[in-house]
Amino acid sequence: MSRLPSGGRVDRARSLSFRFDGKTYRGFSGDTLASALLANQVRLVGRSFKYHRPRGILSAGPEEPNALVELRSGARREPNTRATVAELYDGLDAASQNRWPSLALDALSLNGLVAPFLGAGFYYKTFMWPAKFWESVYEPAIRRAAGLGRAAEGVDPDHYDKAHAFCDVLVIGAGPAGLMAALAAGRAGARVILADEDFLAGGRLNSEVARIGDEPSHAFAARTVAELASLPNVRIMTRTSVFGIYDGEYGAVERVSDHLATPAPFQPRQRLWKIAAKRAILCAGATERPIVFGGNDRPGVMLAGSARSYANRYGVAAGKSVAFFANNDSAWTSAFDMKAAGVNVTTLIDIRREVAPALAARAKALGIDVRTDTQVTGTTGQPIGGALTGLAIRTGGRGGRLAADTLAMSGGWSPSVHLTCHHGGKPVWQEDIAAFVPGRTPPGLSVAGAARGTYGLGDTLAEGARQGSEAAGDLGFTATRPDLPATEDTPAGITAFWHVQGSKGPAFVDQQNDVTAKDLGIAYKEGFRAVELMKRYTTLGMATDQGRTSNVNGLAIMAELTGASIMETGTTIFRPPYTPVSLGVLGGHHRGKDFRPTRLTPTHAWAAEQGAVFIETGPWLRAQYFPKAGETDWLTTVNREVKAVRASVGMIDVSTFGKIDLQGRDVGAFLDKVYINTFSTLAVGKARYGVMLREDGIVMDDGTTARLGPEHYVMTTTTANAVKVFQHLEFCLQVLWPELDVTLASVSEQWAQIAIAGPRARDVLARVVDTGVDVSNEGLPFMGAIERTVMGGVKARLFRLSFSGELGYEIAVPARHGEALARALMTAGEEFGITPYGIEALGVMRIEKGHVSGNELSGQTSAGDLGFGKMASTKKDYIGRVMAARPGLKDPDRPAFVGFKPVDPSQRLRAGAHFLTIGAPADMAHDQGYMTSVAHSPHLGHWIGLGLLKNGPARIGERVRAYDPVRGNDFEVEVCSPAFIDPNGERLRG
Amino acid sequence: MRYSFLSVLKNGFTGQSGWKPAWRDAAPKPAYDVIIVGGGGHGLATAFYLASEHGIRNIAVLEKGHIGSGNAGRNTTIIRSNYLLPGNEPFYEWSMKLWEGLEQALNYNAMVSQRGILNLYHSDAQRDAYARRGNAMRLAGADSELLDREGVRAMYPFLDFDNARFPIQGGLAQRRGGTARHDAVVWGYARAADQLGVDIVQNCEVTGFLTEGDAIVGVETSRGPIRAGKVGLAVAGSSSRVAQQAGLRLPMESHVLQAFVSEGLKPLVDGVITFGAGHFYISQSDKGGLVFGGDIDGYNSYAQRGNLPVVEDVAESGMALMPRIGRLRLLRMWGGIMDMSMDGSPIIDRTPRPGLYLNSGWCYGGFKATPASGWCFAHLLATDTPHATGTAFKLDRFRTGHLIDEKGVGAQPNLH
Amino acid sequence: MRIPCPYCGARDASEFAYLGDATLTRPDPAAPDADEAFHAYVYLRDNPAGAHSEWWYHSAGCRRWVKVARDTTSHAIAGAELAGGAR
Amino acid sequence: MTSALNTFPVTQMPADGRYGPAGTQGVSVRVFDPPALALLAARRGGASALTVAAHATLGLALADTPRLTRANGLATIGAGPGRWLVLAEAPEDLAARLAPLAAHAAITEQTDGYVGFELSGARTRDLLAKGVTVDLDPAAFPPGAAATTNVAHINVTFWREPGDERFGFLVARSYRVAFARFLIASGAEYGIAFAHRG
Ligand SMILES: Cc1cc2nc3c(=O)[nH]c(=O)nc-3n(C[C@H](O)[C@H](O)[C@H](O)COP(=O)(O)OP(=O)(O)OC[C@H]3O[C@@H](n4cnc5c(N)ncnc54)[C@H](O)[C@@H]3O)c2cc1C
Ligand SMILES: NC(=O)c1ccc[n+]([C@@H]2O[C@H](COP(=O)([O-])OP(=O)(O)OC[C@H]3O[C@@H](n4cnc5c(N)ncnc54)[C@H](O)[C@@H]3O)[C@@H](O)[C@H]2O)c1
Ligand SMILES: Cc1cc2nc3c(=O)[nH]c(=O)nc-3n(C[C@H](O)[C@H](O)[C@H](O)COP(=O)(O)O)c2cc1C
Ligand SMILES: [Zn+2]
Repeated sequence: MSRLPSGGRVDRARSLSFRFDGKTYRGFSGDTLASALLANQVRLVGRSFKYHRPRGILSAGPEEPNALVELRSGARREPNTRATVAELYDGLDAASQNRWPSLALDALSLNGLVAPFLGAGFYYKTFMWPAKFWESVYEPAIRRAAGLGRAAEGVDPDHYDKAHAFCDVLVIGAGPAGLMAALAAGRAGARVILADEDFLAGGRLNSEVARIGDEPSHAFAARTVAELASLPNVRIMTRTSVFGIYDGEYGAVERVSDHLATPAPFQPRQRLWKIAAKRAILCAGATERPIVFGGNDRPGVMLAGSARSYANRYGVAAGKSVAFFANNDSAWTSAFDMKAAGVNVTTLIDIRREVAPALAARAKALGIDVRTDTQVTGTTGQPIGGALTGLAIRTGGRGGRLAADTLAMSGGWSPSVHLTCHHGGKPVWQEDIAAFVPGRTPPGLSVAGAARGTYGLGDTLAEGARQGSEAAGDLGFTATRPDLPATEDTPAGITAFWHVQGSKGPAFVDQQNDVTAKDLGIAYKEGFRAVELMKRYTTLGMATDQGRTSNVNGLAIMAELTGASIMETGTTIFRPPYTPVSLGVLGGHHRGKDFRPTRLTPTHAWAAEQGAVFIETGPWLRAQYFPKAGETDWLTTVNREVKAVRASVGMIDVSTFGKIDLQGRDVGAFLDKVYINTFSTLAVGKARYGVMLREDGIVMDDGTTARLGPEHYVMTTTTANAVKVFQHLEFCLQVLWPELDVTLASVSEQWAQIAIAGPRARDVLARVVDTGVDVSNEGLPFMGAIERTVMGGVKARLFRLSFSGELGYEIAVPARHGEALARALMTAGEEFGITPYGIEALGVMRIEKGHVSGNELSGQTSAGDLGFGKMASTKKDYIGRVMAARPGLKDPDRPAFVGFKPVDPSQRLRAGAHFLTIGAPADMAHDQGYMTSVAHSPHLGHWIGLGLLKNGPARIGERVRAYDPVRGNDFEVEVCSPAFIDPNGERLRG
Repeated sequence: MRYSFLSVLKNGFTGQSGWKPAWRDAAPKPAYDVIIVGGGGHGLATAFYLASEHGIRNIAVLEKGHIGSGNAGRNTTIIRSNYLLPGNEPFYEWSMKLWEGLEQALNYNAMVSQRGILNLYHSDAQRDAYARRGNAMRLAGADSELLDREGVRAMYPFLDFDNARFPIQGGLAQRRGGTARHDAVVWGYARAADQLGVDIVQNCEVTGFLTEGDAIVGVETSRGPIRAGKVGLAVAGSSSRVAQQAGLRLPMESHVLQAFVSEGLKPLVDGVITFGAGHFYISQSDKGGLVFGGDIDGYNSYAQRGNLPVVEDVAESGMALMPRIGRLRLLRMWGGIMDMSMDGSPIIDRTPRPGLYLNSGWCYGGFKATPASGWCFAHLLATDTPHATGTAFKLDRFRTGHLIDEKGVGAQPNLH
Repeated sequence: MRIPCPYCGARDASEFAYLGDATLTRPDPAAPDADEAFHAYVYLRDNPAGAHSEWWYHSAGCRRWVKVARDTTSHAIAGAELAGGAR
Repeated sequence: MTSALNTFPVTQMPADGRYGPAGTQGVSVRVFDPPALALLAARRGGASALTVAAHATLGLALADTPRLTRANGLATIGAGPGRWLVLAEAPEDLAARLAPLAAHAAITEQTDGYVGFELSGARTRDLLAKGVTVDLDPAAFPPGAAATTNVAHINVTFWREPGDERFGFLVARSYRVAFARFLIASGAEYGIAFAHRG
């Protein structure tokens, strides 16, 4: 075992069982999968992306490029999970990925043998011959070999949430800087949210042994967290990654139950937080960099600070004999810490000729072999699995060898500036610490601690405290800075160093994507020298870790090649998310049936009782048709419904239309401006059909508008355009003509509206209106609109309108009474065999009647195209009038609205068929228009259609070809009037 | 240097030491016959076809950053010719044909991958609209297939067929559609143009125009003035800003469109799928990342980044369509600046300023147009007449009313 | 992006419908150059990179059109006012 | 999936009862039909005259902010500049009562346009945080504060009642089931009790 006998923030009393690649192991509560694997001496954990090289655990945090596993299984499988941040739970089951047949023996590791041919950009230069082999041979092979883990096998069974939070100060990161920032702001009374992605707050305080005041660092962290938790105005959110800074809000993901085998009942798996913070302080710490040298990717080569975390936080020795390779002081402190914790630290290799005497003395005292002015030039490993066994080194010009199963390396630290870049800020190179520090930060965000390049512990605490109190102070709170405890000084000397020249074997820069120093050389040679080009050509920094451990090394190596400075070379852009975020959480509970809310009509329950089949129409569910027992196909049902209406009477819920009440002195004048026809002259008690245009002259919507009183109109819009029209009218009133006295109120929800149609419609209506209400042809003439009562005192709006072409009425009652009205109409119409019908039958009848609808109001048609040219008033201005007069919209060759019937009446018409002149070739130049709507007309006994045909109205009687190759149809149709039934409207007026 | 099996082999043995820059990093000369402003796909393709098809070699492509740093380098790589209107469809089909021969024409593997595109429909009206489109495609010589629900299920059994808010009824498939590797398209055109003598000048921002009377005779740049016989703009999202330097106001707004890539995965999505009941389209790159996107953010922006509502909307749509992706992780999101025209269709035309030509208005759909856009723009620049497939893309169509409005939403760019 | 609605307070942009350039004025349809003027009004835009005055409709809130001063390069919002003044 | 949404269809209001893990109850929901509701919209230039008249004839204080005020059995909720929803505490002929204001305002019957939801309980704000994009901290949103906004793609008007964690919502009638689903999806974690006209 590599578990140290004592120490660490793990709970040794709580032992947990877990599986990796089918084998069972044990770890402790407080472990990550990675620490538990190391404790069990599992070193080979994964395979790299391109060459399938054996890989182990490089880090102890979110920067991990190598130790990616498939966590859980089946529908809960989570590919590419970093073992280094996966919290151990009892029963955890993980498997290695990107290998076949097994992790130790992976067939595609043979890729490594041909690696010399697979340098950066090789894809672009090859696989072109023969051309057709790309899709059939090369690409499938590449796709199979690429990728990493496998997606889950089924529908994600877990629940996700989204939530909003508001605070004065958001502190991102709960290391020493963040704790002090939160404390300062919290004590001042500001509303503080302290978020940390780790499950244990404290940051490096849990990984590094230092004294703060008179307690060890981890105890200081725990005590400070406890104080923060006791403040009612502070909210601590662990397991919460702030992943992005957007305009005015921070995106964060809380992993509510990822540390459990499955979420508790009704508990979400993860929660998306959208945090509106007046101020934010980024205390995200820093990430250690590897050094680039041959064979630096073997299992057993690790970041020094991570090896230190394993020792101090998890009580795990990363190896049995640990050597260090560094260019900076922090690695030395790591070595001392680990030695003190009981790890066998053998050697400290430093590229620097000299190090601080105190460090050298300390090393000597601890019995660590120090090799300054020395570089690691290569590694050796086990034949299977490749784990590290030894190092080749070079001191001055002399080579040598060392045995070690672990190499802890440190090339220095890179502040976690990611979030500061989300608004386009560019990091700035700071020479003394050899690192990029934040440049311009997003509004309201400041940075403290290692994230800002402040590496000393005391300085970090001070900086956090100062920024916390400043943020609170700026927001009007009286803040005093917390007392700062004394700390030991942490030395941070560094000599910039990136890669070992002339080392043996591939020297990896980006370990996950297998980008080597040599690949950067190719990119340089081929001219891909700008960092963004280098990134895209080599894929450096494009893996799941987004180059956390590789970007700086990569650009520094390119800078060396070009001779430019690192600052001139610059970085690639950090983009959200800071750490990968599941798609499930971004979707929340809006999936399946809850993807979008469902709107229900007032008569939904009644229709369901009647056996209606429902159909999604925009957000609504509407009754499509009402099958009766024995009816096996929808057409039979719809034919029956249509016939019943035309023969006697039927009813349909039309509540989904938009309904807008307009009141005021100027409503008439206003309607004249928005409709192409005139409404100011409409008599009280009457309705009129109107067409409105967009300002560009194209038809926007149609519908009837009725005048209920001298200053009161009610407009109906199509179901689809209800929102759009309302918004348009408000624009006209608020922006274009604010002088008009008109107020709008949407009454779409207030009124349930049911249409009854058919020769017996009046008889039915007469039975539901209250006594004394005259619905005779005189009392309620065609296009009449009156307010009366029905069903014994229920307020109602009665309209005599018809979409179906039959004698028809629409009855609006307050929505609560909608269902009662449906039932009352059914009872009243029983004698006449009243038939509920759905929107299919409605569609059939409007097509028989030649009314336009959504298919014709496509946003591409002008009033002229649809036959409304004559309706347009020439006596007034209205929206769209000027632009409708453009030649392109007046062109007589534009497809215009007509009807169609099949020459062979047994043919079924299809909407979407194009029209071709008979004998003309089937090509675009001869395209004459298309069929917009079709229906089977039970009245005529064959299919009929509406459509737009070039010069259509002049071609009535002519035959054209209805060309529909996508459905295998091609036959002749006859152009006819769109009014298939009752062209003179006798039924309507009857 | 030609790429061939042999050259790859040879470099494998020689430690990849023999490669030369894919294109020269040219310094600007004082004058050119033609200057193309904008080193995206369109600008580079224009230069290439001017050189290869029209024999004009004294050309510079001026790019303010590095080539491909604009939309060419940040799009979701979908190529297709499934357009509806006569002004568009033949042009996009011509583009498709050029894609099909691109690798051989450029001697560069741009990974044009015809794994198919499938647009899902969820209602009868949508089906009929797709039938109309599929038929239009056939009229233009393109391939299209109308699939029913079972046809879709056979292709992508893991879509939500059972519990969907807007059930999948079928789809319009174009098997010849697919993706191409966006950066490689840029690099391939650049390399091929460079080999024909075109100067590709990076870090050279056009800041104004040289004029003689009304005519444009060159450009001011961050690297000094450069004269030109003709100047062609192919600056995508920056069209208004550059045209404004010539005193032109365009029928254009710049909007941000976001795109997303997931962590790498073993093959899951073979072709391109678009959701018909929300804004979501997805494909999988050869590296394994799911590449997806949705609607534009919907407000004028030059910030090259977007906001969370669209991110959420895209994720909701993705989860509604393929509920097994819940545990996959989003790796990176970014934005591009779209040149949204007033009818959603492009402009390839002369401008009111003699000597100045315009190629813009590609909205979120110009990647697939890259070859044909370059071809037609080159034709216009070389001959002063529009190419046969691009005659409808006129700048004055807004004045005359000959609009090409595929979506039918009118003069509102954020809705196109 | 949070739009400071003068009536409702700051709300997410997704509660609003966007229309765009608020510096345009609907031309006089009776003017002799109405064709040209409408062409410019309906189609041509300054589309600036920087300060932009634009219409947003608070469709999910107070249903007022709000004129917002926003920078198109940073998305920073300098101010917002209701259309048409108080009613 | 452990989502509580699986227990009822998208086409029906959830049955009365508890949703969530046994033993906890963080939120209670009571669904009600508004006794009477109208929209009062000032006519062009008439807002101040309306405010004066409303005060004089009905004792109503029409706030020019999104607030709820109560007087004489009526509550008014600012819904926009010059626009108020007037909610009666008991069924009544609201139109008649508001008629004196007709010279200054358009009055539109809305009693049936909305369904009311009253939420209370210790976890109410935690639930609402999942949909409401407004800061509900008592300092920012005290009793009487109101807002019209979108919650989980659904438009709502809501306000805070005095006392602990109590909020009233008006939801368009056609969206009532969808809103109930949001409540249950978001509240089941804390335990949510659902009752009609309780
Ligand atoms: C997120 C996203 C997804 C997309 N998805 C698709 C898709 O799937 N399919 C599809 O067909 N299309 C898609 N597009 C659209 C497509 O990318 C663009 O329409 C197309 O790339 C635009 O042409 P371009 O390549 O020439 O533009 P760009 O690559 O933007 O080229 C314009 C160039 O001009 C340069 N420039 C600007 N101003 C100046 C100046 N003053 N001086 C010098 N140079 C200047 C810019 O730096 C830029 O490099 C998408 C776009 C985005 C942003
Ligand atoms: N000697 C050196 O060279 C050196 C270099 C670097 C750091 N250090 C030491 O490291 C410590 C730095 O303290 P600190 O407070 O700045 O950082 P820290 O590393 O201690 O804490 C950062 C915390 O932020 C969290 N975090 C990061 N990004 C996050 C995000 N987006 N969302 C949520 N949480 C996030 C991390 O989980 C971590 O807990 C000090 O102890 C310092 O001495 C030393
Ligand atoms: C098709 C496509 C695939 C991409 N795949 C990846 C990827 O696998 N990893 C990655 O980090 N970025 C990927 N990106 C995103 C780029 O890193 C980058 O964000 C994008 O090109 C925009 O550039 P910018 O972020 O530098 O502005 C991809 C982009 C595109 C267009
Ligand atoms: Zn508002």
